[in-house]
Amino acid sequence: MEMSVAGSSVQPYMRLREAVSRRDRSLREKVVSLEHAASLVADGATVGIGGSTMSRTPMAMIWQLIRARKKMLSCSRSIVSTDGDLLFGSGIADHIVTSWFAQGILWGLSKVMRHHVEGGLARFEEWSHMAIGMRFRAGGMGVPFLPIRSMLGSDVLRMRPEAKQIECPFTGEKLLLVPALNPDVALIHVQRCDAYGNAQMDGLQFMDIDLALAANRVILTTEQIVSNDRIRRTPDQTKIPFFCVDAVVEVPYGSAPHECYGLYEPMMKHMEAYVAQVNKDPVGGMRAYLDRHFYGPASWAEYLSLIGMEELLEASRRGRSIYHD
Amino acid sequence: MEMSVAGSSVQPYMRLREAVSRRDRSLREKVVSLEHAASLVADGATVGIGGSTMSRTPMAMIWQLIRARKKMLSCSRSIVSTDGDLLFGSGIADHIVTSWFAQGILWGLSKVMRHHVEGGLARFEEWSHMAIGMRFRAGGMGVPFLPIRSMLGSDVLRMRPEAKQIECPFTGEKLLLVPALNPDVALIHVQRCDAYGNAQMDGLQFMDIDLALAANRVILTTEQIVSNDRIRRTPDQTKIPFFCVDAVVEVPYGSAPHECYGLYEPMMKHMEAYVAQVNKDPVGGMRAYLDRHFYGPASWAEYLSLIGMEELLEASRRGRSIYHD
Amino acid sequence: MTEAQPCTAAEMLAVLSARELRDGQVVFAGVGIPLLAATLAQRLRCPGLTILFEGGVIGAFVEPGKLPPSTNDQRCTKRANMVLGSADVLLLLQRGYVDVGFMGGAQIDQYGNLNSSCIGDPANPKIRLPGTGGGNDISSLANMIVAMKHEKRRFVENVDFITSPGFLRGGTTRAEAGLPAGGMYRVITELAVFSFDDEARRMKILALNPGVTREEVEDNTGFALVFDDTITVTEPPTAQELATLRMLDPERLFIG
Amino acid sequence: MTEAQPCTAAEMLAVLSARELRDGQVVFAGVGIPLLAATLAQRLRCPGLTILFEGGVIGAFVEPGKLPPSTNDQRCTKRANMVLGSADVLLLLQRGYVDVGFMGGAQIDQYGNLNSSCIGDPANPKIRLPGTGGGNDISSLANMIVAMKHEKRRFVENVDFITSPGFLRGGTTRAEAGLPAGGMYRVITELAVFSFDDEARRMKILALNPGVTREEVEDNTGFALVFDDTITVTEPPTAQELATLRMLDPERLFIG
Repeated sequence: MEMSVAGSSVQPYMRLREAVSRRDRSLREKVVSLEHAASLVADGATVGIGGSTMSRTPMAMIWQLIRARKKMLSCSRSIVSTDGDLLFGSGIADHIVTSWFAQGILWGLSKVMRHHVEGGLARFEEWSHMAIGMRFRAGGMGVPFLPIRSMLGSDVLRMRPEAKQIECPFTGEKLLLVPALNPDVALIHVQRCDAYGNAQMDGLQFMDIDLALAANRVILTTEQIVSNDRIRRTPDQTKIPFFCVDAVVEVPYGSAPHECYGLYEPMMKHMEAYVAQVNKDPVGGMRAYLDRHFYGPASWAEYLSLIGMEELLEASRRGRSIYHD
Repeated sequence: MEMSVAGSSVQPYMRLREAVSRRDRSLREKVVSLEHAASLVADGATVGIGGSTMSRTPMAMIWQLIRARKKMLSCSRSIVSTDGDLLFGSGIADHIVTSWFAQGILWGLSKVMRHHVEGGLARFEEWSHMAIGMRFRAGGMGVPFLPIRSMLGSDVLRMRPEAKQIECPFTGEKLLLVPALNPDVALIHVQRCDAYGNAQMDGLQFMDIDLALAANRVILTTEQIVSNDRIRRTPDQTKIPFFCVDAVVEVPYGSAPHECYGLYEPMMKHMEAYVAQVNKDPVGGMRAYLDRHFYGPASWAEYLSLIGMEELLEASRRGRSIYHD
Repeated sequence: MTEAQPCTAAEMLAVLSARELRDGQVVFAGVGIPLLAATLAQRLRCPGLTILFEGGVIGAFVEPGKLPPSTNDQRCTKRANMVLGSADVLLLLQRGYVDVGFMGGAQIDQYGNLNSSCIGDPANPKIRLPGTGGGNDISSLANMIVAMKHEKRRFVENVDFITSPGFLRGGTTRAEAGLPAGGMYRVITELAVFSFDDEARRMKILALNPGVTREEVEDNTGFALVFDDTITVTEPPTAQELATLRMLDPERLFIG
Repeated sequence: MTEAQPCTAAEMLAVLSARELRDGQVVFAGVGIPLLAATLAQRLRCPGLTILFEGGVIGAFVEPGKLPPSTNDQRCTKRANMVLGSADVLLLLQRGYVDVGFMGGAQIDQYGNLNSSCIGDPANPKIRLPGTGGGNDISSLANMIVAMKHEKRRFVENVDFITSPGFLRGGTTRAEAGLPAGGMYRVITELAVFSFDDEARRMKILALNPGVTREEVEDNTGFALVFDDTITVTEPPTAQELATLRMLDPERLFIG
């Protein structure tokens, strides 16, 4: 508990301001490789992960962090899917802050999560979904907390001394103050952005806008890098401003085998094979999966070809159908 | 001051919940006339006004409220322009909550505002721009306050006992808690919505999304009513959900002589003539303006024709140019 | 349950829950049975029913055979009226715009508290479950319908862990904890339909499902149930209800 | 100011303020001189300068002859990188993403406090001014450049009303009031360029404009100014600076 209190402790305002002022927020090109981007994530860092469940997961970045053998990361995400399995199973993270953690509703419990949490190898810090959202939002607003009306009276709150119950100074009502969450680094995958990091997201936004504003460093992966003119033609589709972004990596199918809105749906054959393999043997099955799909491939393209052309085509057909009627 | 405290007092949560539960939030057509919509605004009501300065002002609705000779309205808006003059000058409002109140930067002080405020005929309750935004946002979130880091140390705060300074329970820092603002009714003008009230806004959003969620009743005026299918084709352009909306009125050029993003810019000849007339004689000039443009016309179309076809065409040409390169 | 229309327990849950919804309601639904039931209601009786998903969707229309694998997938947005952030859609619950929260449950107690976090000591759990997701927020802020399998190990006197609050310890404890709004409205199982009494806030039987006896319900429940003197028997699923349901889930992903 | 290049006071303000900006900075600008000066800097030396408007705009490029009448007009969004809510763009200041806040002023005091609310007793003002707008937020949260006309009635010992905080009562009073970040960086007038000393936080002359004497500045200032032993003289506006400025505001809406 003490560690997790530390992990969620609110950063003093001037420390946050100094961290921002140290970043180069000028309008500059910041396109880098996955390898370089991974070097921006220090061992022991707190890492905010964009997307939710199987959607717009920054899988390529996670893939690279695992290949780079990072250590003791503390990760936060609205809802965690197989990305959580991989973070624990690879040993790069020993702490995940989220509201829900399994592979997906279809598959019941994650044996990988259970193995690590029940065995005391790693911690699953649970907050309500809205609380996670308000913690990122407070972080993005530059305030130390936001008030909410959920979690009260529950054991979810009893396990979270980091949150504070108060009596409202205006109404006398009971309220919960949830602490700001300002991760050291955020990993966010988007449909498109320019070389400066002006990012446009289509469809579901999840908590990515608040997360990008909250983090002390943002690594964007994008399906495609587009021109700044393309961005300026539709400024109200821009959801993350360039000056919050520290690195941009172009990674087609960067969420595979998860989905990216309007481009591809989850690659379900691969997901089902994965789930069967790791839930049958959370240790050996996971090791084999990581060896084959994470450590083995020479490149992201090779990783994708292991998922298979047929799956990519089918997922793309489904993904694009969202716009086709 | 006591009155203004009352005006800004935070509503207890269960009263807010009961007000929402009394509204018919079902998916139903709610298209009405300007006259009917005006009947939904009671004398003495607190009225939140959408748009900002000369942009997406719900002018047609204000026009109708003035024609209906409403009384003692207390209005709030991010930034107030000639709409504030008209609300005070017509006598329908005696209290305006905003961060800035003049006709426009180009024209210096509003003699109409000065006449009413310096003469003690009406009150101009000043908050910082961000504070107004956070007050609407708190109201829209269903919480009694939000914390901010501005207004502190200033005389703007000294005049606002409704806000509370606290020591942060997490960091010990000084913070200001601004009280939720939940107007009895919000008036918002949009580019398009469907008959249910699903509203899409292009370009600048100002504080309209928070305002719509915060208000206990929402009256939408729209340049055009579109089909629900049209809305469902671009759901991520929908900014206000139908169940927040109580009435929909189709009013082309509903912000004239102010602008509506992407459709028309402000009608500057008319604005300049107006400003010259009312600043020369805040009482007689205003009375003459109201008689000619507000009480006189038999219809909104007649009001527009007094502004003049040439002005409308020129404003439209400029307005649409935003998309033309 | 060998009625005129044979059906699975999941189908029974979906049909009976769908009947609890009214046209024009704004319903915050989870995937699985809740989404199926809400969509069934939409197709049969409630064209004006609005479904919200925690992924950030208002007014979804699920297409037959294209059920989303989670509430965060793009399929949830197909023909939706509005897409918004996850935190923002949850805040609509807090502001009071949602009529009904509708979810499944793993473990429930006599006061309608739900556990989806852990079995055993939370500090050192025997089984770590997936957690609350939006469940805690929904049940803290809205009137709830819960659809779940009826087993003794799932219907316990007190849940090991209160993930999603029902009436907490009964009586006025929920409001006193800072949750004055919402609360458990219905619990639907393959055996019966339950509500909660007004005073003690304990679970009580409203209606038995066709062919189910009081004893059968009691044998499968880990606490003493409240019985009204007026207990009805639910109407069995109709051919139309089942046909529509099966059309929506042709691969039987959720209806078993 | 009869230099090689004759210009108006407003032009002098715009040119000198523009010189205070650096390429790559994120600048929160008001309309009028601040917007003109920021755009001038963008055209001449700082192509990577990013302008924010309180209407909800990031990265605007103002077109010559199409100056927006306010920061809330659609013209502000032309070729912008991003459009967002007004509260959200102001929150960027609070989070610390903005390098410089840049505005005009009606009345300023020795500690850089600005008044745009009222002349006389606030409860019963002799003149009610338009109010803060975003001014209070910007000056509470960012490092400030203020461009304003230099008149004795505008440069007063203590403003009638602190609308936008400078260093409040000097020394550490700003931080003690809950404003640890930001503060006055430069004040630019047609007579001189000012900063604030590090201890007392009182206004001090950095440089005199061409042809302006200390006495002239003192005669037009309602409080005792701090004079460094090293006071420079500003470079007069160049032909290129004035030509670009006049190209941007051909109707001379803001440059007088």
